[in-house]
Amino acid sequence: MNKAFYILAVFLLLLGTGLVLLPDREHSDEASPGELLSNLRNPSRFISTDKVAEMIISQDPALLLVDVRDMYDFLDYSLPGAHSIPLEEIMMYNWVDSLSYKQSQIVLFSNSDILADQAWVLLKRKKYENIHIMKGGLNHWFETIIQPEPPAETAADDEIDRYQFRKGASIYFTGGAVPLEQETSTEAVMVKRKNKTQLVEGGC
Amino acid sequence: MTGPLIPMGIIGQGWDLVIALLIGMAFGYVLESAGFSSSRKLAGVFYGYDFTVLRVFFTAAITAMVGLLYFGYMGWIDLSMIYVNKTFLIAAIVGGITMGLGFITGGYCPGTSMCGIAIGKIDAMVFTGGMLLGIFIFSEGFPLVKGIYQGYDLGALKINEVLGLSTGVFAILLIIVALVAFVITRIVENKVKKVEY
Amino acid sequence: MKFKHPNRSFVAFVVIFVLVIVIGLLTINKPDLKYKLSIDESVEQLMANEDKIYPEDLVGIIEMEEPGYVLIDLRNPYEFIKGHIAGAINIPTNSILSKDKLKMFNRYAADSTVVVLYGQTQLEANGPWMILKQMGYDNMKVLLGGYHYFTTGPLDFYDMPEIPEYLVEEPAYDYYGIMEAMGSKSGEDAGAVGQPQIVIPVRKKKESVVEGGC
Amino acid sequence: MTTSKIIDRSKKYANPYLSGFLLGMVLLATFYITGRGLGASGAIKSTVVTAVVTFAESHAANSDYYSKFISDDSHPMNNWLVFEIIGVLAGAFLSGAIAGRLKLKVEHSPKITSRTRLIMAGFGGILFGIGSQLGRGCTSGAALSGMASMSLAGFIAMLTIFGGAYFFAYFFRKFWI
Repeated sequence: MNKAFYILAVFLLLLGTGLVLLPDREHSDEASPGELLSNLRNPSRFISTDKVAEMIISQDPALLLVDVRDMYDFLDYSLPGAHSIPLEEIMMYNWVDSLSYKQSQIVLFSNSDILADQAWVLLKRKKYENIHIMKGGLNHWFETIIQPEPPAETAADDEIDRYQFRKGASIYFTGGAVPLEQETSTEAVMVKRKNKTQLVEGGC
Repeated sequence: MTGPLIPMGIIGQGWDLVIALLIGMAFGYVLESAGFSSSRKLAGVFYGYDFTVLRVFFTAAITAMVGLLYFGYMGWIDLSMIYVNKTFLIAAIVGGITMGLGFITGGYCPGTSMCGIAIGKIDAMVFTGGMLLGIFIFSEGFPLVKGIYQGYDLGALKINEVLGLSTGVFAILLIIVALVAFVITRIVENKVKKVEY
Repeated sequence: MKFKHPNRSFVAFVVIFVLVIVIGLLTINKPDLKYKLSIDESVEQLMANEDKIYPEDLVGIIEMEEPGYVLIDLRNPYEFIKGHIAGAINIPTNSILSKDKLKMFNRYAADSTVVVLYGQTQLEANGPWMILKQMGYDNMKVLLGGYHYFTTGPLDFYDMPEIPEYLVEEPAYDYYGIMEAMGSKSGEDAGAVGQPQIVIPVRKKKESVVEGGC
Repeated sequence: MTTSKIIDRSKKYANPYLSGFLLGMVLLATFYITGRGLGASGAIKSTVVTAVVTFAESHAANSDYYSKFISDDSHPMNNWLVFEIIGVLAGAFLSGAIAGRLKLKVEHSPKITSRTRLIMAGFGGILFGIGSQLGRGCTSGAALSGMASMSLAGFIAMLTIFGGAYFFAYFFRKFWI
């Protein structure tokens, strides 16, 4: 046998024995408290109502809306296409294979953002990715999308654009009726806004 | 320091092709320098006159395996993110035997034929041409074998789980098997009539 | 590969590799902070819906100088200096898990002092509260409405609106009514992608999350 | 004995254990960086898919098998393995150049003609092409990387490829020795 064989044999046997002798080390499939805390500071954990409206309207196939309120609230009103997964059941829901969740952008919402945030923290502890909280929840949704405040005349162009978008979205979501305030807009044309809040792309 | 780097997003997507090129170069260099560009050297393993393939192959697989286990243990790499290919039992067996027959007739496997091409082996070029044709034939005939291809899906099984061993015990057993195989093949090699090439 | 002394190079490679692993093993990072509550337990604890401090109660606690309470301001030092609730200690969210802060929390836990966390809003305190709670600090509570409500909202114990503003999870609108009024056909979400769908959760064994490949 | 021959050869090619160790390091680095192992047949498949897409696009889209690998946004050629294989060609060329092995030739046993060897190589290539698709990977992708990641499929691939070759070796002995 040549020398290289002995070198290899010593090397492999040494490391192999090491592997057997190493004490078991706990491998947690959960994010540690520290990781969780640093996740909290990631601004992409929130998604604006405008962005959600845009994704619903453009029928973004990646969007997965999750209503974490209880079933009664859900039956009363929820966002179009939303799934009802009450906070209590959030960990029972089989995220992994029901919807190819890796490709999804999951948006959690409740009436405000507290319940959604609680669901978010739980899911994040389980290392789920691409989960976002709809900032302000349904209350904010009604304030901004369903019943948007018209901006002041002197408002910046941005703001007026945004209002136009929301106006259109409102008509879209409420079924095309003439808006409550006497806005002259007969055109129910969607004003496409530029993607400013790009969701973080994950995976491959 | 936690890998795998690209799936974890530590290295940007733009870099992965550059890395692919570099890794490929290292791969090709090692293969060629070990003699994998010669079909007669490769075939030697089946006729007992040259067991280089077995040595390189086993040593590489075991070294990488042991390294991965250590990296996983130390938390440098998240082993659950390492791709474990799924076992489609019948397809794997039939495919493997077909490849075995291809190996003994063609004298190369895909990676080594690339090394052969790089240093000007015409047989390697023909082999690769054959592979292109073979893949084309398979794709055209895919409906015929679809049942086998997608059937008997056992999932992404790990061998130590199937055998009910811990990773460490399995690793040391495999190491011992490999070392014994190296000794035996050396003896066989010395007994078998030398083939000049 | 051309090596003048293949065996020597081999030994060198092997030794380097083994050294890397040995150093790795020696410097293995110590287990990070741990959770005391499992996820299921923390869901339960969330559903119990305790650990809330109502702002009007806090006014009383501060005025009566009730013992056994400590206020933690989670906002950044700059905001803290600009104004904070009297007697609060500033621990910005980032640093709640630092060693000395945890030591402090341990002390409070030992003498069962109630720790009231607050941020600018309740949302700001929610995450830190949940993390500390899951780590087993039972004495953590959250101030509803946060600093914002405490400094701006009505706080008269005997004269609170039926649904105070700080209960943010209460619907601020009659969603169904508004949708109806604005022309949604019989509550249906017209023009919508699809009907809301109820998903029946399935209990399933946990499975590995990661699928290989792209 | 042909000891001189052996020494000659061991000078010519690197020591197999050292090569194996280095290959293991390359493989480990690949896993560490990309989360998956090395591969070769995938690149060849990409080439076939690209060719079919180029010359018969509708056919490719209708085929069950091709359509798996065509997606709108990424060109099948623009594939990790393809770049890896380009690297392999470069690396092997470099090694061959350093060792003075660059030479256009057909390597065959003196007992057979070049023509026979080429026919056999082509035949083997076809079989390997079919087998690698059915078995979802070749010696490097399925067997080597699979063994390193301890996957059952990797060990099955290794056993069946080598087992198959050993089984058929007897029938093809006159082509090699």
